[in-house]
Amino acid sequence: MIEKRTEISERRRTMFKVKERVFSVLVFTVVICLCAVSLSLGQEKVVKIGAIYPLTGNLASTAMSSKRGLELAADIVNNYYDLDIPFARTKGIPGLNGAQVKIIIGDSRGDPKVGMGEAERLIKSEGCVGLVGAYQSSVTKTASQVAERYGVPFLNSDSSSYALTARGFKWYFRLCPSNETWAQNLVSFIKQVEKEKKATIKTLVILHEDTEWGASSADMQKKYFTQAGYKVLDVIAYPAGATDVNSEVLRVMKAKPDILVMNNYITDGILYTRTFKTLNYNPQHFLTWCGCSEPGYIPAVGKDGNYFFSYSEFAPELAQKRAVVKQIMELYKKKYGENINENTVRAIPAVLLMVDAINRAKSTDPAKMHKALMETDIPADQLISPWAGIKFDPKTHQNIYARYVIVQILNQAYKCVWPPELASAKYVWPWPEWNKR
Amino acid sequence: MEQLGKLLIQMIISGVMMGFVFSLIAMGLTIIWGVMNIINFAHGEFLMIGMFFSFFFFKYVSIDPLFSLPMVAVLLFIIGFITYHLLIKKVLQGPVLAQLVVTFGLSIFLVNLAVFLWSADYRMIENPIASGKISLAGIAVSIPELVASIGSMIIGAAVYWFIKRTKTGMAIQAISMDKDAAAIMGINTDRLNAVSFAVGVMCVGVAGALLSNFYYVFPEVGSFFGVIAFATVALGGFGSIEGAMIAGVIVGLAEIVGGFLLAPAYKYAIVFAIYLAVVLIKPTGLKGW
Amino acid sequence: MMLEVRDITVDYDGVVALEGVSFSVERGEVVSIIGPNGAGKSTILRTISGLLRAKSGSISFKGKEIHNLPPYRVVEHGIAHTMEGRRLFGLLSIEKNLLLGAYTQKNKSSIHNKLEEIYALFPILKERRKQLAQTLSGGEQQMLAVGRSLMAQPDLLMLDEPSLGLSPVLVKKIFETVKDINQKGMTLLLVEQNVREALELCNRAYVLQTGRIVTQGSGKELLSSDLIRKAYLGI
Amino acid sequence: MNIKTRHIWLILLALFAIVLPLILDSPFARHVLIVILLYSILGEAWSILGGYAGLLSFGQAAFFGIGAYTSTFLLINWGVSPWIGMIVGGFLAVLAAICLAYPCSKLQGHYFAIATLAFAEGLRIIFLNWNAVGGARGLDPPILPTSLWYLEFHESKLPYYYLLVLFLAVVMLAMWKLNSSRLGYYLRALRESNNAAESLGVNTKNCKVIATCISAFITAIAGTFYAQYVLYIDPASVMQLKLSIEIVLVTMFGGVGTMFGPLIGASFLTSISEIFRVVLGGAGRGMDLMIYGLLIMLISTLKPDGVWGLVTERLGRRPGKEKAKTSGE
Repeated sequence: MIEKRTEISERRRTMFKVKERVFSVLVFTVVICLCAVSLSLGQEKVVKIGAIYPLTGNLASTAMSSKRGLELAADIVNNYYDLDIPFARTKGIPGLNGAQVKIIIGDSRGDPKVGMGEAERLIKSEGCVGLVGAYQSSVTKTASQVAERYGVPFLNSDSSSYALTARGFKWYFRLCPSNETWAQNLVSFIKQVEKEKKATIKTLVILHEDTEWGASSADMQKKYFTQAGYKVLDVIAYPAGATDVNSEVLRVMKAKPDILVMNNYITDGILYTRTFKTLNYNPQHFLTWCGCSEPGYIPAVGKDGNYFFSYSEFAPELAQKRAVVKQIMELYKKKYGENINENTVRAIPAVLLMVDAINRAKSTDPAKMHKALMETDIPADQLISPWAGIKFDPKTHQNIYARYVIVQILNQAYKCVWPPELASAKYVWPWPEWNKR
Repeated sequence: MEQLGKLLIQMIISGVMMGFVFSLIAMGLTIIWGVMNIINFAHGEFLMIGMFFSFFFFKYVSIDPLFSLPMVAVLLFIIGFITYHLLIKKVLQGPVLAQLVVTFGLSIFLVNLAVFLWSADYRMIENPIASGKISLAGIAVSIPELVASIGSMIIGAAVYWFIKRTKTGMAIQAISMDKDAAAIMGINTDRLNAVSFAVGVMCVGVAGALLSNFYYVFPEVGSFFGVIAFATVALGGFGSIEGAMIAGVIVGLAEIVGGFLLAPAYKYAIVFAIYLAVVLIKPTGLKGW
Repeated sequence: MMLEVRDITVDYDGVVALEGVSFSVERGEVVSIIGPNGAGKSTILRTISGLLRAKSGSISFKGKEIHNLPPYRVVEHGIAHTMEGRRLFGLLSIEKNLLLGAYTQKNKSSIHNKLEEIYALFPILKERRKQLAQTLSGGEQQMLAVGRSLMAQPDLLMLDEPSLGLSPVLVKKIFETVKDINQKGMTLLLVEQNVREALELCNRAYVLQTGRIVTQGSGKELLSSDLIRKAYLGI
Repeated sequence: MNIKTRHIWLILLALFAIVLPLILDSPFARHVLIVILLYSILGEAWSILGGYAGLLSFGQAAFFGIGAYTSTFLLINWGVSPWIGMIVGGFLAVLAAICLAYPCSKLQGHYFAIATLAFAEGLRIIFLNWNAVGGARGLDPPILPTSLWYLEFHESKLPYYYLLVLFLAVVMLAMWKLNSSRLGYYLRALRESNNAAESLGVNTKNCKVIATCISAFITAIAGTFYAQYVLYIDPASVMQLKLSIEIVLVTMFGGVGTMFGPLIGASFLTSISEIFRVVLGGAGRGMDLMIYGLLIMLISTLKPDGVWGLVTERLGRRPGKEKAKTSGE
């Protein structure tokens, strides 16, 4: 009996030894792999800009558009292009002896934790002098924290959560407007409609997807519409990517608002459009954010997409006023075989501004770049976005000239209807009823 | 009051229609579970493949989803058959956990294979034959949804008939009740496992093809339907075809009516709550054993 | 020689269940395998029917090697196996259970005849043929299990503990049925813990202990052997 | 081989753990190590349920989320140290575990699995719409000066790493103790067969509840670590079904019911996933995850006992009795 027991424990011990050995071998392999990865990314004599985007998952297509924008911008800086835009007619960054720009892409998978790791990698392992990205506000939050910690500028041109600039970070700069701006823009637009169309608009319902973006946007809309004297009848959250939106639409119908303000993504946007049509829901009008302006929306719904109001950060109308916009649109089409979209347009200024800051600072020293960024004052005519320029608020680092344009889908094309100076079409108000089209 | 009554009828109709589609998805899953005792985590991905096939038939060969349905069904059947032989068979004798891992792996693989081959774009079939709506006394029914629910009902009934009335179906039932006893009846369990897996995959693929008439197609579309399908199958009772059918309708109704009455944000929470409530009273779901 | 098992060794996950077991069954015989719980009796039957694979040794049936065949092929050779605990398809009707027994049979009229034959043997089954198998009582379930095996029209019927969990009256009845089936020409391999009845019924018997055959002989010889009397009959 | 050699191995392992981040001095590598440790801890906690008691939980994210939310909420609103928040969160998670496990203890196999999934998804939806805890907006723990008391370290990742190593060591020690304890024995009996365990006089219900509670407690503490490390939480990142599934995957990949399984699984899967992501992810074509999925399928079909089994077999050893019960008889 005793013998047997020793035998067992002996075996157990051998097992244990084997386990240990195996374990160390495994961890060692992991270590080697990790080292190999960090070594393979050796130093080159170029200025590296890190970009974090959700390249896997639901948003991969969107992120690909952004990625192309970054590459296009880098290409414009690095090579000679006859474009009326800074850094196009020079090769490289003039203020830094013509140094080349290289974009290093990191995939966040839409996960804040991964985005954080990517920021670490891009800054410390890759030696990026600044970061751009990261699309989702949640990832931008964690990634910009890393940039803040290492004292590296983070230029954000595609996250709209108002909470981002409220943090008062030193190294975080937002070029694009926030969802607070959008709410303000919407209110001004509605005021204008009331005046121009003699419409009586009193009540609204806000519909939003249950994501950080949806919820915080709804907060802002509720705040600004209430401030402006409108009555918010209901704020309805719904699960993003729902299989069916009947209950949401029926609830809206029950509340009977004058206008419906929607915050949704393209997938739900398509579903909503169809459900509105099926249930023949006709308020005075629909104001949407994102859902109707993603590139896939119009092809998916066809004529049913007509008359929806949507936001945009890109107004093709600008092409008539600024030659460079048209040139870039053509350049992009030639290079990638598709039309430029707002995700691309948003990504370009982030890279150009980073380059501009380095150029003015004549260095990639973070402190000097920071100073340059704070002094930024780019006029509207140097931009391809409809913003009124780029200048950062000294405290929040929000671009005070950032704004959205409001578009309406007319004849299955986006037409800019607000702000008035960019408007290219007369908008249709009220909403033409589904069965009278 | 009349308004509310109308809304309720509207919701019940929409709920039941959606429910039939859920039923078909759940039926596929429950057959696979019943026969092989494995949860197929890649179930939603087969839905995605069905949708993509349907979309490609429309886009490149100009065959309407309604007419490509039989081809999609056959293709999915073949894919299911191959998947069984390449993967599922290999882990069937192994630990339960290996079976779960392998279907997780398959799910990750299929989603990203779709991204790799077809990109993560959202696609939609434009103007399929099944489009438009029928309105009657203020109640509106969308035709693609109606077609999907009728189609699901027909396919569901066919599969039900196959399982309950044919010799092969009876053998499949026998395997799901007692694998060894079925084997000594002379049933080739391996072959019928493959058939059941293929039928299960076919069911969900057909549901995908029907959904593609009104739902957008993208690589991750399956994950959402997949989770709902697990809850539906478990609610109906694992392995029970009748259970899956009933539970599908309950889920469809709960989602729409519950979502309306409580708050749309909670509509899937209601589905999960119903599941928990049911299994607390009857631990094997509505119709499980 | 109808069934010949030669020197088979079976293990479960490294634990030896059968070690060098050999025995044979002649056409028309009733052969019993008796032994205590866990001796490996069921394992023998499961190995013959292909549910388990022998590590070494061979099994031949009607002159053909069957030890490498999957269960469904074994059935086709003419071996039916009534497993311990009856293992009915509880949620199917009695008739469907019986029809599944004839799964390998192709001839519809012969299946029908066989079905009538089984109903004649167990009239209660005919009466309740639309009911679910799980609604039957223990004795009826055993009848159904035996009937289901007979549906395959086997040459050899293997019964695993047919009397388990039944009342003495039913046990007697089951053994009568078994005898009856045998008299109609069926060869039987019987595994039983009900040693006395099994030995009285069978032509020959093997005694299995911890995976080995310890003794064998005709039923009568064993009934009178000291070993059996002490160990199993408590005399 | 004697006790001494075993101790030497343990000491070597500890030394290795201490020295590792000093060799790998890039913050990204350390970040990956921290993620590995986090998943190892979560895997160990899952293992108590899935590996020992045979109760498959697909709802670990609920406990993780409760832990992360409780400490963060307390820190934001009342400046409570995450160390205290961690304990409070742990107990809240235990409470949730009791609410879940007590009524669900009679559920078998996959019914239990789906019940945990339903519970976690339901809870996620509630948090997503609960404005008091930020709803879908999530919570940002305040960024405070580096301090152990507030569990925030901005200058270096090493403190997080060493704290997690310590935490993992404690958890593993607890698992080892549990393994040889009466409860561990009961749980293993439970895994083999519910009925058998009951016939042995084991109060299966209590065992299941206790196992769930222990698992929930550890998972919730890990949640607090996550919140303080990442400094941003929202239901989409701390309560997502994907997280629950990753936890299961890590454990099963390493080998269920073994002490080092989760650690090996986490090391393997996380590093593979990260390497593929860094090398291939930039292309945006899903290639990284495709290969990752393929690899998971290959290993699980070729080596159903997990990487652990692969290695032990290579060394001429059976995986032993620790492996999960096979299906059927």
